[in-house]
Amino acid sequence: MTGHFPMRQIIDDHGNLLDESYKKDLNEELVHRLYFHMYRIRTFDLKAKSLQRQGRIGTYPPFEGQEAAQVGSALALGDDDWMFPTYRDHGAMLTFGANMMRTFLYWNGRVEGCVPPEGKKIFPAAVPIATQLPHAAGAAWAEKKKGTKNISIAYFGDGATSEGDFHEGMNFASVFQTPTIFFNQNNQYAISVPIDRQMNSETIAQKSVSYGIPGVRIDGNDCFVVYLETKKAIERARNGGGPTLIEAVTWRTGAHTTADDPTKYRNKEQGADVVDPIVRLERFMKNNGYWDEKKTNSIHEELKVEVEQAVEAMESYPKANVEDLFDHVYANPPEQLLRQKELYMEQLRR
Amino acid sequence: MTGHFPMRQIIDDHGNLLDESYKKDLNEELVHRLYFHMYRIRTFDLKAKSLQRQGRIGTYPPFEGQEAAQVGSALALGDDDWMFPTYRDHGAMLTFGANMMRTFLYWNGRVEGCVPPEGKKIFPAAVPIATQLPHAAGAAWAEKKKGTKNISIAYFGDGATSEGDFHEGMNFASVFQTPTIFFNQNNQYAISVPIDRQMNSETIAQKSVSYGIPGVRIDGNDCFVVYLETKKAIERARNGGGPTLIEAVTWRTGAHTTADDPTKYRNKEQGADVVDPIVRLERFMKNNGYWDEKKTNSIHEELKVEVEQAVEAMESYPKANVEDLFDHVYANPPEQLLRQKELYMEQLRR
Amino acid sequence: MVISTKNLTETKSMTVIQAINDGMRVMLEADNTTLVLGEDVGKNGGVFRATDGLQERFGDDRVIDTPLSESGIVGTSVGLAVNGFKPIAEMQFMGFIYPAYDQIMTHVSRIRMRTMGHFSVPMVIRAPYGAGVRAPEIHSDSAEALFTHMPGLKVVCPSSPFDAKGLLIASVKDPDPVLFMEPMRNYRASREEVPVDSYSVEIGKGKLVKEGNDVSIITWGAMVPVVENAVQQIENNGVSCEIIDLRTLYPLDQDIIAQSVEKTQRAVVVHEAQGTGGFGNDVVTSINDTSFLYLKAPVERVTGFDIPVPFSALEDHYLPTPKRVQEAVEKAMNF
Amino acid sequence: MVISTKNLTETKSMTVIQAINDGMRVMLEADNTTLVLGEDVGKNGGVFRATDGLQERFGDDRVIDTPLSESGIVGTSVGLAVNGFKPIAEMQFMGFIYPAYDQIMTHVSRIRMRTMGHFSVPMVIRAPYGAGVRAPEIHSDSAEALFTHMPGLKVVCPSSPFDAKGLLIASVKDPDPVLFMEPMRNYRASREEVPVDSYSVEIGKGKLVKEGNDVSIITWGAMVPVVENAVQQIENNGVSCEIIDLRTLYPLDQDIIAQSVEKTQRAVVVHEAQGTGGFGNDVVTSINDTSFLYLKAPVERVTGFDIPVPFSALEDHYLPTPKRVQEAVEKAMNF
Ligand SMILES: Cc1ncc(C[n+]2csc(CCOP(=O)(O)OP(=O)(O)O)c2C)c(N)n1
Ligand SMILES: Cc1ncc(C[n+]2csc(CCOP(=O)(O)OP(=O)(O)O)c2C)c(N)n1
Ligand SMILES: [Mg+2]
Ligand SMILES: [Mg+2]
Repeated sequence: MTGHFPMRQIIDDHGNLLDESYKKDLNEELVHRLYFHMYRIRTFDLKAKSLQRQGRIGTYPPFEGQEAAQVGSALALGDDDWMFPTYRDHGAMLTFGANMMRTFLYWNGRVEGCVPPEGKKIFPAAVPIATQLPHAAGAAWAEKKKGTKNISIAYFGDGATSEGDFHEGMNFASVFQTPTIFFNQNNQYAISVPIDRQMNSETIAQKSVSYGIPGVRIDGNDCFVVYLETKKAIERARNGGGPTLIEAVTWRTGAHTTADDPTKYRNKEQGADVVDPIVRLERFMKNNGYWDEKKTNSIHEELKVEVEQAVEAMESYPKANVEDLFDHVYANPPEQLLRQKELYMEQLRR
Repeated sequence: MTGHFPMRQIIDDHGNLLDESYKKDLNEELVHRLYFHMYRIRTFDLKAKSLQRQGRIGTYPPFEGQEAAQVGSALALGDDDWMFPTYRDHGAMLTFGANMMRTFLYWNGRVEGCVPPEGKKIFPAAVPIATQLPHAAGAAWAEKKKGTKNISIAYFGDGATSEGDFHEGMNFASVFQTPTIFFNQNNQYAISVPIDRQMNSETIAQKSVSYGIPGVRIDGNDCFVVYLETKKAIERARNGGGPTLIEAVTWRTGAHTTADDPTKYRNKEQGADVVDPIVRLERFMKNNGYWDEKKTNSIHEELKVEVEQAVEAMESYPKANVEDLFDHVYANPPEQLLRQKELYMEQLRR
Repeated sequence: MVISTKNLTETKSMTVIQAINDGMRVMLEADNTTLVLGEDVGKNGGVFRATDGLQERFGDDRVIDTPLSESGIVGTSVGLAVNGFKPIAEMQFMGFIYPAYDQIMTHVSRIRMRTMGHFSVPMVIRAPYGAGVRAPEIHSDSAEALFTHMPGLKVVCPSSPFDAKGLLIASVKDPDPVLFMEPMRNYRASREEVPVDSYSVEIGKGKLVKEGNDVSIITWGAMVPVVENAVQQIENNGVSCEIIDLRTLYPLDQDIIAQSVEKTQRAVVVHEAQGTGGFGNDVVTSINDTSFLYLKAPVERVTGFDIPVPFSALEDHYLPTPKRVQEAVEKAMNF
Repeated sequence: MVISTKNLTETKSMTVIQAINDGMRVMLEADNTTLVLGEDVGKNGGVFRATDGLQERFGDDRVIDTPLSESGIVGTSVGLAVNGFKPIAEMQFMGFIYPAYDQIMTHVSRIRMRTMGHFSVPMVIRAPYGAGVRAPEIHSDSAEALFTHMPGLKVVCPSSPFDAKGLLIASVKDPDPVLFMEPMRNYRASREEVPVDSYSVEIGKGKLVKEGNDVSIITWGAMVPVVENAVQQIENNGVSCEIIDLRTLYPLDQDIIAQSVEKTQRAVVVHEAQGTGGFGNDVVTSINDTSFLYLKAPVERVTGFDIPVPFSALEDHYLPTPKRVQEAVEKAMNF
């Protein structure tokens, strides 16, 4: 079946344009936006890893290596669209408008980290694998019912395709032709399990055949193809063309989480040939006259400051409030719960 | 995708052989075996419906119209293979060696109806939709681990393809290349829900693409293609070729169950053009010199007697034993359960 | 407590199933964000006819036949609910809610908490439950205890037509998700005058079905008529019984239980789910917590046995019967 | 009771997780129908290293990395078990068992009953559970009450290395399916001398952890050390506590509870799951049933609050603490 789902690319590992016909789509503004956001979330990611090592946040799942996939797709969204991410998609969330301070809070075990900025339709990261796919179908279905042109995007990994909810969510979306983008980041591992143990199909894109919907396999480390193909699928969805499954082939550079030791299950050689998506974009920029060393340095500086400030804000954020535990379970907490709260707050004061 | 999964047929509605090359496979013994079993389970089915109307058994889901699919597939099995049926597959079960008296017992609300004859690997009919697919994958996996050539077959309906367990079972079977036949009876309805509301894919067979396994779409009312294609898939499975998805397109002639009223959701015209699979076989037999009126009548007579005797045996079967409720939940019932039993048995005696 | 701003004097005689249908009708009319979805709820009107006529009346974009996919139904309802709709999702039988358990446990019940109220997913999950109707295996489960142990969800279980409609409307209006359990056995067992207009029965309040002095019998759903039946026998023997229909299991009306038990000083809890792990244990604990010193005898429980709900030939032996209730009352009285 | 035919004098110091690993090692060695399967259990040796080294030793057809698919893992285990194998299936965290709930509820626990013993599916489902280890959301659930309410299944929950290995071996040998809950918090918290050979700790028997006279504290799993800690404080105040570690939740050792409570006449139940619908209510009911007249005070419960297990910054406020146990004991004593 790979024959039907060849991997689409726009630039190669050396940053060379593979198809001149795309040139018109790659304007300077886009190139710089992609670069800015990829570098931004990289800066965030590296900082988060370092904070974890210092014990300043909890276990953290780095997305290093997946920046093109996350930024390219998130930038293709419109302001009123919905995002349903996983725990590894804070890059996409930040790009779409999540608050960085709150993102750090999240990884410090704070529920406040799940609250998006007012008006931003970003669902909390799904922890139980694949459960967000039906949500994305439902939210998009609601948009369709309301007669808007808004769409939803669900992020999920290669491992997620094995869960029942992947299937049920895709099926609902296809039956009701909801404007949903199922954006798969095939980083080739689910913790320690490689994709050939996860599935017997050669591609994830071909799973679209089950639902009679378009499926496309793209180089997830090529930010241009990610952006343009996501955009194309979104346009189709906005115009009543229903859902699309996008398989963005990428690579998890590091560990599954900071608690994971990948040397247990993969060799040093594995992934050695993968070119960092940011490096690839840099090469393209250099090849095509988009590179401005000075400007780049000042962006790096700016981003460093932003991230440091977010960390500071996170660390000076008010302490977690015990009462919150009881106050948000129901709109109006039942009496028996209020009694528990009261007794416990009293006890804490003793 | 239907292009990839055209519906295979060997005989047409008029019982004409569509492809002479199959002629060699259709020997007299096979033709008569198919006829015998199809007529046998039809006799059973009609009787069951009539018993239900008389209040002599409970709610019953007729399989009328699906005899070719059930018999053709079940006859392709070997004695040591495993069967994982649904509530509508008592035709397949009977053909594979289930006891008819016990089958009636089952529909009379008796747990005894789930117990297969010693040595017959027939699992109880799965009531929760699609849950038996992972079982079939597991049992076949066990056979593979033991190094036998035995396979398993799972029966399921078109509606079942929407459940997560369909997907998870297929995926496991494909990853571990278990010798499992996923035999779908696409009778085009799940209770009242037509297949085009169940899924957006044109065929069920194409769902095999998700798992990188062979898929085939066949005319489920053509007993020959059912038998031969199932046989082919079984041979492949026995020889290490892994699982196959078979979509047998058929038609549920009657109601979903005796409690269902199909006039609520389908027109009289729907299905009017479907030729009864037994009639189709009869036509073939007549066209090809296999028809012997006298012999046929005596088979009909014999089957009527068999069914009547099974009903009689069911109705004179010992009354359900209350103690059984407590005795089979655990190999060694825990004390607290024994106490419940004791108290209740005492109370019954009061 | 009954809350209504409308005319409640115009009534119609309804069964439980008609009252439920009417509750959905009222809410589909009142608010066009209300949706009904599930397997066979549309064209077919539901396997019990609970949604009969609703699709014809409100269209197939509001009363929706879905694929056979419980996790999909509940999971997409999460998306619909967070985006402004009010789904009333049907599980065809409570025994088929288990594939959706993950969605209910990890999302439906937790989204408000997870986002500190920024997102919420008000929805109603309807589930016909219980044994005694000669249904096939699995169709007869009574799984309330799997949901009362799930903070963020409310669990409602009416027994009568009036309560069924009023509680269903209250559930649809509730800002939080509600599991709405429907006792199949009561669907057509009796009729009651039910207001034609909209009204709510308050969630979280039990009902004193019958006053009495000697023993409190606490029950809900399909067991209410069984208890009523038993009480007729028992009172012939001169024991005065108070009957409480809890109507809501979470939040539990601890006050109505305490008040009754403190008066009668004896209690019997009756439910059809298995005793071990059953919600009856919560009632026992509630009495232990509130009314320990009043008790003259241990709280008795009459429940399903610790066995799977049996195949129909023996299901009556699983279910609490008037006789078992009677003997439990005797035991409590003679302690 | 410990059952063994072998030499138990050769021991090794082990943590709970090592003991569990060793229990699997012993059973993989003893019986080549034993399989270990789950997500990341093979090459990676499990996210907690529970299966460390087992794949290297026994091969990847016996220690098997599966797809990310809990219903698939349990569902195929049904097929493996009915066809002669003994699967030990791992759920990576108990909070991810919910997608497999349908398989466990409708098949694993019912197949023996459904076929009157013709088919059975002995298997062990291992599930690390509980809060207090700063895991992300959902990873910290303690869902025993969803499984004690499921006839056909046994529910085991050791707290110590010795019991962990012995109960795991007993679970693998059991002719019926067992849910084996592993308190993550105890995984590496302490060491104990554990026999290197095979031995069983009997399923269904609690353990008297500490004798005492004034109050019985009944608990299990990760709460055992919390209670022990609390008791040290409490006894400083002159109250003598008896501690019971239930070790098995179904079947429940009602005798050990009754004996203790009838001696001390006061009881406190401690568990970390939410109180409403929690298994603590079963313990309360058991005491109500067996020992009503002995009780000098209501049974106290110290449990998780009726809220979802919080995000890690506040999870310690959810969990029972020594202080909360202490205050409950005081309440029981001063009633
Ligand atoms: C239902 C469920 N089962 C198990 C887990 C534990 N778990 C967390 S991440 C993960 C692997 C996910 O792999 P993939 O979908 O490829 O995403 P990736 O982590 O590679 O981004 C597993 C098994 C979970 N979170 N949810
Ligand atoms: C998990 C689950 N959900 C719902 C049901 C109720 N139900 C019984 S049969 C059926 C339709 C099944 O359709 P299909 O799979 O096409 O099989 P068919 O009945 O046509 O043979 C439904 C919804 C069930 N048995 N199990
Ligand atoms: Mg991955
Ligand atoms: Mg069908």
